[in-house]
Amino acid sequence: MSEIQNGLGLSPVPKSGVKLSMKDFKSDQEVRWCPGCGDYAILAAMQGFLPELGVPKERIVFVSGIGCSSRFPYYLDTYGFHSIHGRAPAIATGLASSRPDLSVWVITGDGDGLSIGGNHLIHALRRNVNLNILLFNNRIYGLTKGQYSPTSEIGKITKSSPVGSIDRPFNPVSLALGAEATFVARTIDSDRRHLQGVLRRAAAHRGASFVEIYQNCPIFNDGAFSRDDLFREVETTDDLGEAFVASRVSDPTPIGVFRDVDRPSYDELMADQLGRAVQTQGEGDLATLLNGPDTWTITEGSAASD
Amino acid sequence: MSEIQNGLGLSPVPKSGVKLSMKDFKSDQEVRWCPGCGDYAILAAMQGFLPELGVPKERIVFVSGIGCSSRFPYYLDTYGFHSIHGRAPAIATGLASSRPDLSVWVITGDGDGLSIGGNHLIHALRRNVNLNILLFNNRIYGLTKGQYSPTSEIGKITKSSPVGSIDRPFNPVSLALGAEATFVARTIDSDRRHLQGVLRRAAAHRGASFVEIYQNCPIFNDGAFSRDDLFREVETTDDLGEAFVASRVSDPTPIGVFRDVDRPSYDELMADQLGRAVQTQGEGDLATLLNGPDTWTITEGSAASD
Amino acid sequence: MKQVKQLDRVIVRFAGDSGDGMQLTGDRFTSETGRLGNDLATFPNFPAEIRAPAGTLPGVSSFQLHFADHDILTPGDAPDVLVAMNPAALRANLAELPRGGRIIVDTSEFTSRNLAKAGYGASPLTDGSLDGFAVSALDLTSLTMAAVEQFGLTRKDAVRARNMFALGLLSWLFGRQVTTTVDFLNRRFAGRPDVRDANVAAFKAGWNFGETTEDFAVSYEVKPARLAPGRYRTISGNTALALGLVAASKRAGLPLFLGAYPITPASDVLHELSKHKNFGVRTFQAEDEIAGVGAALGASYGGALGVTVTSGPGLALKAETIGLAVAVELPLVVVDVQRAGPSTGMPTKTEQADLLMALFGRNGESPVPVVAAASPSDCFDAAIEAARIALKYRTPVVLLSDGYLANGSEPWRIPDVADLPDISVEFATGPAGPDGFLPFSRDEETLARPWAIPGTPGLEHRIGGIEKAHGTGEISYDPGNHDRMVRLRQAKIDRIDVPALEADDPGGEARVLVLGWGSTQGPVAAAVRRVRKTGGQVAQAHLRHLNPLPANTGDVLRSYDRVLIPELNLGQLATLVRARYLVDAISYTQVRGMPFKAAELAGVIQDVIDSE
Amino acid sequence: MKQVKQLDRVIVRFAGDSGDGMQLTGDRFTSETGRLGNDLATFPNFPAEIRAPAGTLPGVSSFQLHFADHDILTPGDAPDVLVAMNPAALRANLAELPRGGRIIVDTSEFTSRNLAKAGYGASPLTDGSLDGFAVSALDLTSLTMAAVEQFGLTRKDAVRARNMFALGLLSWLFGRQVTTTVDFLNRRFAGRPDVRDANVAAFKAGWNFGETTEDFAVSYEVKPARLAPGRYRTISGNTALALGLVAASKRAGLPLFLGAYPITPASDVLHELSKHKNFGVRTFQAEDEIAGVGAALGASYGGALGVTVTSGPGLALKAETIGLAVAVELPLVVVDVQRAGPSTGMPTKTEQADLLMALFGRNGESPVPVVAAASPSDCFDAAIEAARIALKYRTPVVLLSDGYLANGSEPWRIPDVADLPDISVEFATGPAGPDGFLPFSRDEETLARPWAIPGTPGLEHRIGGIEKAHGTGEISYDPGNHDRMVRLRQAKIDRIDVPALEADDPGGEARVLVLGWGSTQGPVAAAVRRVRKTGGQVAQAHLRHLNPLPANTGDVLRSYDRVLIPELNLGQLATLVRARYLVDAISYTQVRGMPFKAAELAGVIQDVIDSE
Ligand SMILES: Cc1ncc(C[n+]2csc(CCOP(=O)(O)OP(=O)(O)O)c2C)c(N)n1
Ligand SMILES: Cc1ncc(C[n+]2csc(CCOP(=O)(O)OP(=O)(O)O)c2C)c(N)n1
Ligand code: SF4
Ligand code: SF4
Ligand SMILES: [Mg+2]
Ligand SMILES: [Mg+2]
Repeated sequence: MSEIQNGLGLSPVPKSGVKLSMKDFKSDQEVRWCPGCGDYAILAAMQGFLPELGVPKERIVFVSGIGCSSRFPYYLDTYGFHSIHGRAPAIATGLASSRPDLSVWVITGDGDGLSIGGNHLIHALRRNVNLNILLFNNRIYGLTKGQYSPTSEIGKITKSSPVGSIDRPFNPVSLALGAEATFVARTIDSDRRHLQGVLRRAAAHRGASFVEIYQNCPIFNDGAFSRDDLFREVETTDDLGEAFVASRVSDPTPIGVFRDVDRPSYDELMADQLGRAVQTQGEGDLATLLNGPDTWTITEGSAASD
Repeated sequence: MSEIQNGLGLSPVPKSGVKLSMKDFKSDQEVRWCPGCGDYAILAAMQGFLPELGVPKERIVFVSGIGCSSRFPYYLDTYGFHSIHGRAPAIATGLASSRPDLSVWVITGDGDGLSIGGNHLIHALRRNVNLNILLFNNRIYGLTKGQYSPTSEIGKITKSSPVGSIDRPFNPVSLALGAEATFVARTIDSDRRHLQGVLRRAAAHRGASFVEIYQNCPIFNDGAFSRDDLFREVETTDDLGEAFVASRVSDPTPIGVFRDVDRPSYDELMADQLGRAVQTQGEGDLATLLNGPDTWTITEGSAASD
Repeated sequence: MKQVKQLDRVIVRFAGDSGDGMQLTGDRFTSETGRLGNDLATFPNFPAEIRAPAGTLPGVSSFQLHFADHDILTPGDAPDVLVAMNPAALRANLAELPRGGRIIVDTSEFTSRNLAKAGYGASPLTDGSLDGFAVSALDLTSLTMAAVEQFGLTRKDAVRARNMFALGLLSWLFGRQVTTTVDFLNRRFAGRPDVRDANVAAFKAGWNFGETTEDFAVSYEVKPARLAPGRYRTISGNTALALGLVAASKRAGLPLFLGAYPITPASDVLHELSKHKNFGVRTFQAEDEIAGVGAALGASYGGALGVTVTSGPGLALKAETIGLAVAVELPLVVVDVQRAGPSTGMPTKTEQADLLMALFGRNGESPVPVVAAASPSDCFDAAIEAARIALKYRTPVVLLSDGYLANGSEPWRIPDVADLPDISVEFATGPAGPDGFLPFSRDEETLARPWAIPGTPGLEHRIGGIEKAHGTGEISYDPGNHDRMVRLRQAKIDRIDVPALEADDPGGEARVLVLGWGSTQGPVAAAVRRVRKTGGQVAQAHLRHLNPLPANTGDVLRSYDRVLIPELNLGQLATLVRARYLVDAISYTQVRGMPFKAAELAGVIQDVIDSE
Repeated sequence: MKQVKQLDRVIVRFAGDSGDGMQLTGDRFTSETGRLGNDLATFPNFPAEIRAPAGTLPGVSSFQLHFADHDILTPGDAPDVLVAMNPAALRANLAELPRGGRIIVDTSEFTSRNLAKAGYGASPLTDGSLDGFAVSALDLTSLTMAAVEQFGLTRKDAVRARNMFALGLLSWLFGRQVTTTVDFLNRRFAGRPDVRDANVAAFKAGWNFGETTEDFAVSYEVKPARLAPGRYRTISGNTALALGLVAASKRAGLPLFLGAYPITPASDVLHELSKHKNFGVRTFQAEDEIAGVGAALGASYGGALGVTVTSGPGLALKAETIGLAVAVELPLVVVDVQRAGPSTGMPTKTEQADLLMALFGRNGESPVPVVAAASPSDCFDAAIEAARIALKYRTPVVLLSDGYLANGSEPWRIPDVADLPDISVEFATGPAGPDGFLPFSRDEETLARPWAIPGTPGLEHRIGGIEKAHGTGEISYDPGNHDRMVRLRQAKIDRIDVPALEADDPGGEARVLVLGWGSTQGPVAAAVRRVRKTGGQVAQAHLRHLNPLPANTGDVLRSYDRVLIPELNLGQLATLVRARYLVDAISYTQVRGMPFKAAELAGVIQDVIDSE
């Protein structure tokens, strides 16, 4: 297991002194998904992958929304924040842009990330906030027991669409590219090597990395993706148009990294402005600030302006 | 002035018996924008264009959010709903999907439609709700007196970004295409012919028509677009990838209709399902519904199941 | 024939793993019970939405049914019979079973692995810890497997029919019919003949087991209750609410438009309504709660009965849009099926802690009427009442239900459609008067404004969330106009016609009044009944309208020495009542995610009486 | 030299078109006034955010300044001097000018076109309607044009300097310095020399005009007030609030992170804070209010002082996330600069109608402390106090300001940095104890939980919005645990250390208490002073902490026969106080988008006294 080049993606994050193993990343919480849920595979892949980061556990944070997928953070012995529905990218933006020393991961679902949270997602992407955003796409609302989601196919019969959904689904990769994300990828729960390969590249990318993970929900949408589907590895490009065109292909389904391009990340830009302010104006002095440009002094009974 | 082919876009909307003129569409409200605001030109273009629709005034509804641009409905003598910030596409979705006999227009700004309202926008587009969505893009928050918006260029100096914005802007056309909008166009406030031409095609398209209108805000972002900029007419395509690639070109700026493709609109699909339900199950009978499948009868002191 | 013993009431609880089909079993038993003419009430209690691992305590799902030969008010405090499909189910429920109660367990599940999962050191079946209970330790699994052998199912599918064996046994025990459940199973599993046959066989085997083996010496009979004559069904709160909305739409003559985003425990209202497209019902699953209420408001603007349904976190998100509806004065029904909070809280558990949010959770002075359903079947009437107010007064109305009502069920005397209130309204029609159309003029009696929908010639007008001039509706920043409009909007809500509050005090000598609202109605009434049985004098009253409160509320409250308000929150109605009437109401609260128990509440009432 | 008359106080109102620069003029006059040692208070009053057409009534913008030789409490009810730059400005403001008041108008603007725009049939300058006022009808435009001729400006730019001519004239009239304003203009227009020179010239011309012409026979002097010794500046509420947040960050030793979405009248806090990057202040302009508060909470989680600032509609949107902060118990400051509602309402107008939303506007039992600023400069201290509570108790805190405080200004004695409270907190440090780290264990005194930020080795843990087990913080659906946690969260807020409520009753014989909160402090105090002047006995008290209320509040209220609560809403504090203390408080309310007038309020107080 080789360590990720700590050059780009994790540059401001301190390195771990000791070598960590998969087991170090397992929390003491009982994992609670249905038997056969694809989330187990993703969790195992993640736990297996995290040691590669070479980052101490306490520098890693998982932020999630609400959904089956969003329970993910409980099972990792890192810092974790299981927040509210759809808001993880927003919360993580505050964390990542003020704490460049952390490796921040967002875990979301197709409902959490594309339905209620769609706006926060595209804004985090355009801002290039230093996050690794993993969208577990099972094309269904799992936690609420099976309604169609923004990635369910037209005609899908679910509890809330008894004669078939009429909503044209998003292609999450196309949408992310439409938001000009700097790193966009797709992978599958059932192919651990591929999944870990994509995680590796996502982590290496500094800025917002968006990864759609096809995930099977055996209870409410079994077989939405299967090993028998045809998948083809895309070629990574930094050209947005090309990547978008690649995302439109459907048979075989393209997987892999569609786009990977280097742009300053949001925290860097923010820190730069703060740094430059100190350089040009000096460290802020509170007394000077409170005084402002225009003061006067009152001594016993008299006023004189300064 | 020729009438729009009432074939596609307005098919379920009754035609006007009388010929209407520009003046019929002016409301009695005093127009309140700053002198020189691009909104005046758009309003005049719209008032001049509406008679072409051939639709009676009472069948036209303008729904807007909040912003300078969102005051638009007050100045048109049609039905109008000046709602709350960012929510116009959602409100209009309820209206348009239950009232196919109306021509529904959404007026929004770059803040209203892409910042707080970004999610409703992309969802209305993917669902292909029968709306004409006009996004007045002045690359600034006008109404709140000048903060940068999601379309402001990096480095823009505004009240809230005194040393320059660090947020990479959206390209509204790319974003709409990423959401797989069926009709996507761009035009400019200052070119009335072009603007009206695009409005004509947007109205003719049934389903969601998205039109970005470059609009000058002389007060807070003067000259963001100028007549001297180079513009080039795009070729309309129904291919999403091609349209997206076209949207990535920047110099000269492409204007015109990027994509125009025919897909069933949301209200049609919804009405179809209702119609089919009546066909297969008959008009709903309330008594039958209340009874449900399993009842029993109690006469004085006794129970017997039916 | 075995002996048949008469009972006046029984409480049965089915408990098992989330995957054991306890809810289905309970539902089925409930249907049969209703059919026999018993009065009944149910309490399904399931774990978090997500499935906990099989066999663990967090994975236990239960269904309690209370049935009787007289009218009953709650699903009962403590079960008489507990069916426990595995050790975890036994452990999670045993504490509530009174000594002497009957326990039916599946011995095959009491493996050391399962015992460990449930946290048992030794098997409770053998370590004496069940002494004092009437335990029927049966190998339900093997019995079921034997019964379904012939259908060649997988072991997994065969074992799955265990719940039907248990249902058969209980059906025998309480004299339920066989045929109707068989019919039901035939319908339910029509598409999978092997599963259908196995379930039927398991069910019959269970029944026969009771009839033939010696484990069960007597069976029981609970005579039909003297319910009012009529046609009945059992109904859950969420179903009743959905049907009430359809009925309201029909009785208003307006199409129903539901804009909603799924959320526990409200999603079933969306599910139910999405089935009734032949009633012209449009259901729109929105991208979030804000879009759900927005679309509903847009549909109302277009002349539909716009409805949105959600639970607490969703209501919080809808606040701004409800405020817009207050400002533009359009009808809108906002259903909040409350769950335990704050924040995500405990989504599958009940609570009444959204009352003050419903009343005050918006910026500015933004009054909305609030109606609260009192029982599962009352959700039907409450929905019609909410729609009536919304339409008549052109206002958003919050309808409060909760997880307990939503999933609980009871017999419902099906109303005659013709007896349902006529809640039709008139749209404004053109042409406009000499001063033009005045969208913010008001009806003298109701203060409602005219509702002119797009498509009406001559009434073209603009509305919005900015303050509007009285009458014309034009944007107005005039100080006096704003003050006037704020007070007019408040007055419109204050004068809504709600029925007077009725206190029930048969003895006429009570000094203590118990005031309930929403789903506490059943527990309060049951507790009051207990107190009265032991000679206590106590009055009760129930608030269905929380805003406006009935005009006589203050008078009623002040005519008692003490007012006790039990609530599943920290005293929200008490806050309201104290502020309004300066009555020193005693607040008794529990926030356990569970309904009150009648016995406990009776004790509290008695204490108040005694302290008088 | 002309005659100089002494006055003890003066109220000046500048009124003109939105484009006329009245706010700048007022601000400048304010600075000079502060510099002279007068006490002062200002009230800027501008139209809707959008520019109305020039010359119309909705386009009128005004700025009122009250200055005195003694301490004053409000910007004053009615102006003594009205500067009206056009007919609309005259018409919109004349009603508030008492007979005998002085009016300065620009005659060149009284064209028939402009008169018509303002709705005047005939010119008020000539039709006698200004009889009884002291009118100075001057051709300000021509005078200005003449003064700036030499700089070769366009006519438009030249006319724009009119406001400086007026400022010069007023500066002469009240004996303000010339040099400091000239310096200011030189700084302000440094980049555009022609505009700079024209403005300076116009200003000086105005001053000289007063000095030389016969229109003005006397000038006035208002002696310095006896303010406490110290260094002063004028400060608006929004600036004070922003500086308070920076100070809180410094005194807490934590970086400040602001997540905000622009909204009137709160945006200036964002603007101000975005300037102070050299203090390590991060400002994040979010995509909406929800993202703003979410990012602030995320930053708090990471160990920053997370703050979000908004107005009413935005607070409604933030409710769900504030609920999350309640559940995860992290510090967060939520600023609501209230404006007139409901819905969009009147964004530039003031109101106090978000109090109950701040208290109750979230699902479930979700208690948050609420602090309300009392005056523009108090926004500074209130911000520090809100941050102190948030940090110490690990809780979101709502800080209420309003449009009146936000834009109004007053002299502020600049505090010594060393005198500011130390509000530093300690993060939890590893390693965890023998039972592992317990993120939901509690401090015995404060009930606050440990704050362990990411990056702390050994304290890795998970938090979330689902109910958590006491101590461990693991997900828990246990009924008893939920009840306990709900009550613990409430108890934590209830025991926050807030100072006792102090009643001011110099005579010691008052039977009536006036209770204020937030921005009513000034008007209430001014009204009380008036009543006392005429011999009335009245006590006053002011609530700065709305949750928890000071422990002695009930005692204070009950020691008076009558309690009067004036509010700019329909009685929200009254509701709270009545519910809590069963005190039959009298609610006096106005919702006009304007602060109370002291005279009016004095009348109301007197009526209550008289009715005793
Ligand atoms: C504000 C709010 N609205 C709705 C819900 C209910 N809810 C919880 S998860 C979820 C969708 C889950 O779908 P997805 O994000 O695809 O996750 P999955 O369970 O499929 O992994 C919904 C609607 C909620 N918890 N909060
Ligand atoms: C919920 C809410 N948040 C914020 C605001 C304040 N606000 C009003 S309009 C606006 C942005 C306007 O920008 P844009 O949409 O680009 O419209 P423009 O004024 O430029 O036409 C903002 C932030 C509001 N009215 N409501
Ligand atoms: S419902 Fe589906 S997604 Fe959720 S845990 Fe079960 S299998 Fe996984
Ligand atoms: S601020 Fe800008 S966008 Fe708004 S009305 Fe003025 S010029 Fe137009
Ligand atoms: Mg999903
Ligand atoms: Mg804009």
